[in-house]
Amino acid sequence: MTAKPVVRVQAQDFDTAKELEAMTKGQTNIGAVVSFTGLCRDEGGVLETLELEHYAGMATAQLNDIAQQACKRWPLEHLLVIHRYGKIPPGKNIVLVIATSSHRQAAFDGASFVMDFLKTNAPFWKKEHFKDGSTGQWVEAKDKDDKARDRWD
Amino acid sequence: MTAKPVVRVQAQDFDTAKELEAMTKGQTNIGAVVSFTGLCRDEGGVLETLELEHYAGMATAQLNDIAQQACKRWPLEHLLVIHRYGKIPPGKNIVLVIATSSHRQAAFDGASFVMDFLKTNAPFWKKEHFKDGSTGQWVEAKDKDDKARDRWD
Amino acid sequence: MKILYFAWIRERIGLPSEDISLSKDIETVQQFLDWMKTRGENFEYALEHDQVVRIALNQQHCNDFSTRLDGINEIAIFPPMTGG
Amino acid sequence: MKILYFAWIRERIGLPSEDISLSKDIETVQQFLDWMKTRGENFEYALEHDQVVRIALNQQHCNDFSTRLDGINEIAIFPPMTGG
Repeated sequence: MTAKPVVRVQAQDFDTAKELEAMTKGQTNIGAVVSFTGLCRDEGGVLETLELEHYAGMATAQLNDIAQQACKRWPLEHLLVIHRYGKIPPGKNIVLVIATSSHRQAAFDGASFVMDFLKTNAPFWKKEHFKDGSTGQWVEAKDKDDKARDRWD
Repeated sequence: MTAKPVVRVQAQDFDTAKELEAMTKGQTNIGAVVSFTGLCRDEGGVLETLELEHYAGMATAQLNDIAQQACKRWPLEHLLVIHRYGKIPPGKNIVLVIATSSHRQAAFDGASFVMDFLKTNAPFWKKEHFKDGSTGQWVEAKDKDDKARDRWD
Repeated sequence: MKILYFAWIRERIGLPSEDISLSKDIETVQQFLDWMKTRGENFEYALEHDQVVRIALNQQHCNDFSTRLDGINEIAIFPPMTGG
Repeated sequence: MKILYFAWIRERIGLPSEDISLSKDIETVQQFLDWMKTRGENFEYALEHDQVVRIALNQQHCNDFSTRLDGINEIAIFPPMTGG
């Protein structure tokens, strides 16, 4: 079974619960569903909002590419990837990945693989705006994110 | 942060979406939420129902033990484990694990670890009842489940 | 001693549980299993393959059958688990 | 050629995008970047650290700066990505 992944790049919020329901409702041959939701953290209360800049055309293309690679590597039934852009306050959703499969390890690995590649390869950039009104800081890329991606080689 | 895991062993169904919402609602410092839902497969349409036998006292104790190990190994904010017993028709929930953390890898690993240990160490046994009325077959344990557990050593 | 049986081991033995006073000669898990197999064809059949017999003592897995039964009041016998 | 800038590279250059006719002497990504740095202090500042400059050609990552620009009509310049 090769899933046809669904990718959405959008400003508006999503609802993890509803997306999960839509993906599994009425299905009787899915053994495993793994969802990953990435949320905006308040960084100990100091963050006012996180601004996500993106390269529109390429973002969708890259996420599709990553999702298709995941579908080639693991027997996934469904794969959904949603990534938001724009200003996101603490506690709100940034990214969602849902993978379903007959096999639990495929669902875990598929979702984890998408997140690791998305972090380093999808053209999004985070800027932090603080409550004290200080100018936003661009979030720096982390070496450990490169390592997380490279473990799939 | 050491999460105090929540474990439930129950006959009644659960709602992944509601459990996810309850775990994250109003929280502003969770970065990553991973959920795993295990569902009953219809095995190509032949399965009538899956019967889950369990050793009641030990099941709760074992799941608590596994969940506490996960909380020691990874910086989890919350960890929920629900495992059902009794007769479960295709498409219905069997097991749910939700792990939240500041870090995506901790949330993925925590949930995956719980599932791997639960498969081999929690006292549940599956018996398949088929639509043709044939006597149930006890599901056989798989070597690959032992291997999945042992990779965490 | 409370003895519990699960899954196909329960079905082969034909009982979910028993309350038994064990002889004082039975000091370890292995001695207990050896004695169980002498209790009749159903027990012999249920326990014929040592490698698929799992034991819990007081609701804790026991992987070493030389473990002594001191302080134990509940023994469970079951096949490899298949939950999740 | 459409040129796009993102995140702090965009801020340092002071423009989100440009439409430029590149000289025919500029045949590779490296030559393009070398030329860009000569366009003023803002470009020099934005592109000063080669190791944090990422390039996409026609919306595809380009990891080899010796890549030729034949057939390319969109070049994007940005720092390492931090989505997810």
